[in-house]
Amino acid sequence: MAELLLRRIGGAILILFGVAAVTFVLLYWLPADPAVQLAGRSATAQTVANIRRELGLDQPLPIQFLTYLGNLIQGDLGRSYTQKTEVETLILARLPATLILMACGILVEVVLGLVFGIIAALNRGGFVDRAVMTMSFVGVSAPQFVVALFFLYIFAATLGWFPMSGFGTVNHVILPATTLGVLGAGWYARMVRSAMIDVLAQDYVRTARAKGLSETRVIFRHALPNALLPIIAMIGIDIGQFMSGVVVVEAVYGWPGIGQLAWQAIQQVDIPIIMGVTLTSALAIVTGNLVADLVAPLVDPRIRAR
Amino acid sequence: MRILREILRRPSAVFGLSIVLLVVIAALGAPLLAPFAPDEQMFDGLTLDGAPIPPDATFWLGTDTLGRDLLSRLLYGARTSLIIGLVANGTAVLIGLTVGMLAGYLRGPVGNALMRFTDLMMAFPALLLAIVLAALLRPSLWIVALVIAMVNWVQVARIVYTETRGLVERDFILAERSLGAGHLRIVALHIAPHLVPTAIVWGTLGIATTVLLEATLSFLGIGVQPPEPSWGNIIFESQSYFTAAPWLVFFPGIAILLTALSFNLVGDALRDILDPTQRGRM
Amino acid sequence: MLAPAPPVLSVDNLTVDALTPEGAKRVLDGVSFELAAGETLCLAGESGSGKSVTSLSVMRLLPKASLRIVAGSIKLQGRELTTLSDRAMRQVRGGDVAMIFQEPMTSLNPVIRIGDQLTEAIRTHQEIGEADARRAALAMLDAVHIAEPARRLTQYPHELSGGMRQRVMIGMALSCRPKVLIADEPTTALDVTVQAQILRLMRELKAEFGTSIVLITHDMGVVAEMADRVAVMKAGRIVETGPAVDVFETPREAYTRELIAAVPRLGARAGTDGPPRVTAEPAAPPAASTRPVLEVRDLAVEYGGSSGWFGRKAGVAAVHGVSFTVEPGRTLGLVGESGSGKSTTGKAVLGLVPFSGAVSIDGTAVAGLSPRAMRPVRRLAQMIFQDPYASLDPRMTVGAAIAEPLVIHGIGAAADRRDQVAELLRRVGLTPDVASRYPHEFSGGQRQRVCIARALALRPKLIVADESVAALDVSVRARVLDLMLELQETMGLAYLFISHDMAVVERMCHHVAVMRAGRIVEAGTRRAVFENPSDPYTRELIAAVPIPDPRNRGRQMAPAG
Amino acid sequence: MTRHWMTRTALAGFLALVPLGAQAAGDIVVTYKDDIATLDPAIGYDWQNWSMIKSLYSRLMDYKPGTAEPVPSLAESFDVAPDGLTYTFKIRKGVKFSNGRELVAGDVKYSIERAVNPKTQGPGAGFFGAIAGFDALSGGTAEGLSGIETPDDYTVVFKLSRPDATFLHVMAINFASIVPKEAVEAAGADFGKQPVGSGAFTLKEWVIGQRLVFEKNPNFYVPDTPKIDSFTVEVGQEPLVALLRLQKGEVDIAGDGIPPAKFLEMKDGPDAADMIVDGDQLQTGYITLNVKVKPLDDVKVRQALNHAINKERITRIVNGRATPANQPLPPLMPGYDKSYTGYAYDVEKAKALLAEAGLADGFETVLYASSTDPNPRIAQAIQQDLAAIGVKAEIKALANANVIAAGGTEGEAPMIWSGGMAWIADFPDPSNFYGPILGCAGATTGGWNWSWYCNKDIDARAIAADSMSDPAKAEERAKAWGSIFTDIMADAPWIPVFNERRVVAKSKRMGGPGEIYIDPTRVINYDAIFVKE
Repeated sequence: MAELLLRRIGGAILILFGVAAVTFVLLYWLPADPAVQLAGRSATAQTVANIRRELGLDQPLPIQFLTYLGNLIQGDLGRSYTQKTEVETLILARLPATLILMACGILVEVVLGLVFGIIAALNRGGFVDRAVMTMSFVGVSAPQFVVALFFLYIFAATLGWFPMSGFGTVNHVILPATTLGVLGAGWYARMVRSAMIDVLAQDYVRTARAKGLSETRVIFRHALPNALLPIIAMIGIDIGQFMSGVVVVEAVYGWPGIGQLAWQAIQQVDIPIIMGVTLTSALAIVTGNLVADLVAPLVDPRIRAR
Repeated sequence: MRILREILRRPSAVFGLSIVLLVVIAALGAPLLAPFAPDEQMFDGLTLDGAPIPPDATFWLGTDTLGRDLLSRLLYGARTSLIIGLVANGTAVLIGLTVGMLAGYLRGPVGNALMRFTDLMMAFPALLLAIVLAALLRPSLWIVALVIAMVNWVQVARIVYTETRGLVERDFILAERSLGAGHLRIVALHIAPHLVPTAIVWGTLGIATTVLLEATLSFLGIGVQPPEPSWGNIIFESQSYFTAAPWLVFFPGIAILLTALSFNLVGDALRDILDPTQRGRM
Repeated sequence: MLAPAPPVLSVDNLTVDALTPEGAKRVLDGVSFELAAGETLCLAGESGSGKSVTSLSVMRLLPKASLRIVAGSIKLQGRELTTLSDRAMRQVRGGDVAMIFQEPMTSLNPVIRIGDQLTEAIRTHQEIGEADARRAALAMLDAVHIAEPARRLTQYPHELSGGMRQRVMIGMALSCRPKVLIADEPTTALDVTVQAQILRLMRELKAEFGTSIVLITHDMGVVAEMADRVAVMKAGRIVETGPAVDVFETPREAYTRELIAAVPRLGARAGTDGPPRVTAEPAAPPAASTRPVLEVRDLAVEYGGSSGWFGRKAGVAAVHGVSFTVEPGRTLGLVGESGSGKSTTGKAVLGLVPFSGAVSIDGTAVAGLSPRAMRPVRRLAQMIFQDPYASLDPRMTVGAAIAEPLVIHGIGAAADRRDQVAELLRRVGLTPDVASRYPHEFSGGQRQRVCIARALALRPKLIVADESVAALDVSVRARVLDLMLELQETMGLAYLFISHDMAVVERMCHHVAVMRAGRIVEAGTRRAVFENPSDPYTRELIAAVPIPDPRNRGRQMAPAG
Repeated sequence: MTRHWMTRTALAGFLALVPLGAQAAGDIVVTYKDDIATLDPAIGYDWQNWSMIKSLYSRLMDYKPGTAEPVPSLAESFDVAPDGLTYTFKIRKGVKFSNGRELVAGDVKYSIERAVNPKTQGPGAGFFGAIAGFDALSGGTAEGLSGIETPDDYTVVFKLSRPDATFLHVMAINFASIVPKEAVEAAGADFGKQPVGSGAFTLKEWVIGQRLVFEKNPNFYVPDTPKIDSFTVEVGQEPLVALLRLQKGEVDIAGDGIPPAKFLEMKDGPDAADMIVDGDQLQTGYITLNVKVKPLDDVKVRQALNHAINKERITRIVNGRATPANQPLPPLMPGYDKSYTGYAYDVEKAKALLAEAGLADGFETVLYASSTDPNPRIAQAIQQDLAAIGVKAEIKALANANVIAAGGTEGEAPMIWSGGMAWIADFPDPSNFYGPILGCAGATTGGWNWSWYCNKDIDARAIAADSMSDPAKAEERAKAWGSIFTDIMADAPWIPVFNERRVVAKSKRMGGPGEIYIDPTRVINYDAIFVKE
């Protein structure tokens, strides 16, 4: 177990390294010159050259990357070009908001997904099943920015039930989290349904029924825990989806998270922030998978044994 | 034929297929169907204050903020969506198939390296990667398609990889090996044909994802370049108007949703039909 | 004599339809039987005969979406079950009628501890506290002779062997002292030695708990071993019922006779050297002078080893130090229980898994040969797999499948190949016109014939047959075995015959090697091994095989260790 | 440690932000979409932080509120030598930094040297180019500016290497803000987040990504200033959302202005007069025509394009919040030539000019634009106008940084629509519209002269005009500049499109004349705005 954990962590670090390398190279090739950006419109060529030297941008790519890695290992993500602040400060300041949003989004999708998935599985082939499955595809097919704008228009601007934007109270989080969760809820409903159908066809479910257990007990005690196994792995993978989702959702709802930070940084070509956010997201994704790997044995004793 | 018959037995798939057909007709017939040129900024398309005109007898779906006919733009936008959907997703499926199949069949160092690369791509937040790539490559219709393909092949690769692994374990592949069949023969004749359903299913389902991603990129202003209409950039150009001129967000929004939904429904039905072991699942 | 007691369970005119997209299809057609108190009734029949549907109907566990009882009655001690409310039926299930299933590996919930699964069964039907239920569970595990019962309670199913799991299932089924125990193929998935133990346990417990048993099995040996009465099923009907001895000795129906005749009997070939002759070909002389077609020295195979980023990982040894030879025109039986390494050995011999040691086929050492250099050798040795469906590409016609080896090795033009395929199909007893069909259009036996035809296409000298008849029904199995013998006689084939079935091995082989845990524990002529086994494990294996003769019951119950 | 920090911040973030509905009379709320980048005066150079930096720090010079007239601020008085090369400032006594220390002449020298020092990476260094020793410091061969002397704690003397008519403006620009050395050194690179100044306000709190709270500086040396007790800047607010909140009274100033859709609705609303401030600013939106790219190297082609653009229609797209322009200088700028008519919208003439240039069938080109609304739309309108004379322009709508990069690369971008990056004057002097964007100095790699227009004669005239530092010659100097710009237009390196007016939305309770919300030198003049009782 400990060895497995070490291997996983080692793999995760390698992946992060790869993400850093790929992003770094991609950003290096960006046409925008950070020094020109920084120097501003009144700058002389001299100023631009000075800034380029100060930032080490005159160094060859491998040297720049090694320098970046060296700082990274010490937890230094560099300074934002535009905000003139440590990138880690900016990210840490905004991370809680994103984490809250993601946690609520995951809650929404898992709860909706479980409820509808189970309902559909139990009514397999029936009208309810078909209705739920079609609805789930509507959820999956709705672009988040459209959902966000629709929600804003209907629930905030027209009905006034929720604030249009901002951060701070439970009311603020409901629309963004729902927007974020709708897409996943569709997938989860389908996943849960198919996992439940699989599990309900298993011999041990027949055994449970043969014991004379009530249907509720069969479903919640015997079937559901087994059906959750693929779902847990899915939540881990989902973090990646969410990292993409927050860019859009935070932009539309003005949520002060790292998605907004990333979007601003991309528009301003603030490379240290883009690097930092990409790495943070990759870290979140890798950690999500890692946690899913670690949680799975808690639920499934068979994995524990390996 | 059998597939079509099977599809026609499923109401939701029939619905999906009809919308897909509508979108195809809109895309192909845009020059005939559109009442105006999609990029013609009409003098009477804006109020004197410069506000867009709500749906009326001349402009059935209203005009946009430059005084262009929204209906015409939506029809031409269907082309963009379809082209990107087909090209980007086709490329993604092709890359995914190749990588997944090679990794699944070869294993060893090459297979491992391919899979590690796929893992690496999985660790990228797709949208961020797409945004960076789009910024790097400077968007045009084809570049956007390419960017989406570069982001979307990963899922296909993972699925094909798992499937290939399963196929390689099957006895008939073992039987082929015992007969002395070469790798190329096994991959081309005994593995690839089994992946055709997957390719078809993802070729369809993936279009939905692709249409959504294109719309999102265009919504963020880094997708298809104006004045080429795309449902996403129509919303992007109009989003500040969404309370004042909701039709500018509503109609393209519905178009994106319906298109993605219909490809999803058709893809789902195809999965049902082509992969009987999966019947009634996902 | 007392008046005959009323039956515990009586099934009358039970009729079940399957709901298919094409409409209702009858799967049970007027099935009637009675089960007396303390009796063991065996429902015997081949796959698809409706045995399992019958038992699930009694439990009312038929999948609602696909199967429906359309007529008939099921009475448990006079109480009609078909119309019982769901709630009342739940009380019956597990309380009055309990059931155990074929697959002990999957019948227990993998994420719940054994103890919890047992106490759950007990507490569902008895108003007792958790502590009492645990005591009862412990007592049950003790009753089914599980070692260290207290520890088992805290374990998960995957930590137990198949035999232990089936014991747990039996314990769970009997924990509420049911009046009827339905056992659906309870030993089919188990090794023969474990099967013997489980059957013995069931008999023991039947006496101890006074339970009546409905035993469902396709294995006439098991029927003979267990049944008081037998009901033979075929295609959804009961074709014959009667006391076990009567059915075995004076079967009325032709089908029953066929079924019994098809069962290979261990010891049937006692006193002879080789397999029976099935053709008029002259018997080949013992091939002492020619070199062996297969020679294996110190073969070892390791599984799961890998070299990753973090150094080499040691694998699990599946086969170590195995040596044997196969003579031309002869059959070597490789026998052993699951996990003994016999299949791995078979695959290694053909270079399908990496191995160490020396293997030579018809004098050519194959270790370390490049794929190109291996190709001529491939023509000499072919393989037939256990599952004929899985070993045929479902997207290829059988004609193409049979021609595949010819294409791979570039033999003949397209027209020649067509002729050869036709010839091969005839050779294995199929008509040439089936060449254009797909595997799923064939029955299991026919598919295996196709696989044999494919293996023959290159005119090999050696065929590795890996459990080639295990998946087939007994009647079909006998015919395929005969075909294999015929081919050996007419074509001079050598077989490496891999099987877990002692009786089949006895029938087919000239030589036998017994494998256990990756090693050969005993090898020799068939006659020597079967008539004079020197290794205790071989003796145990032989003793555990049920004999399809109810009068000879319990012979194998001799304590074997 | 990290975890502890996170829970605390998350909780604080979640609990502390109670809805801001009813605030005290002297506290106002301002919203912006983007984060405030930095409050370091040597670095901050965008229109959000521009006005905040103005109010956090003080400078030797400042402007009369709402006007472009420089007046002494930190300086009690100043004196210019007749040759225009020596400026002597007397500093007000008793002015204190918010850290409690008195501001002295050494701080002025330190602050300006800091703004010029390449290590600071400040964008404003170039403004101080006239001070003696500038080249040595920016070239890295000196540590200070030899041209700044501090004979005593309350006197600063600037020696210039050449006359600079804009020098007083330069002393009022943000980059000339005075900072205390010890605070800068203590904060290191984070000074922009922990500013210490001597302006009308102090920064009380900065929750990154959420809000900044500025508090009145009770010791500010200007009497009765500021008028409000504090102002809170909330960031990450969509302009539209900010407007809705403003209408509900939760927000007092929507800093990003009014989105077009909302503008029409509000303009026609009953409270328009109270809530919309609409006024001119020193801004020109233009299209650069790259004189180094074929066929734009032909002046006839550039003139043709100038005739082709329907500026009226473009102003309609921005809902009339702009006035069509015909020359680089905005009307408010001294030197603006009212009599100049420029190139009229005349498709036929444009076609004729193209034909003269041998391009009767038009040509293909590329038009770059910022990807933020409404710039892609304006680019499309331009595109359609060009299409009318047969010029096919492909639009590349990119992030500003990428457009800037393309503009600063020789031969890369044929045409750029300047919107989103448009020139807003740093100070109200015509020279500010020349050097970097039309002069030879800017026509270099990484420069902002995206036309790559370089006319040595005009450069010489510009230097001559800038040397007229005698205030008495102001009129003459303005004239000189005016003719420079109209003469440039003869070469047509630009298509001036419009002068955008600045539109700010404020809550009804905010008082004062419009000028203090759209101050030409401050954007929002936080020192002057007040809440009506």
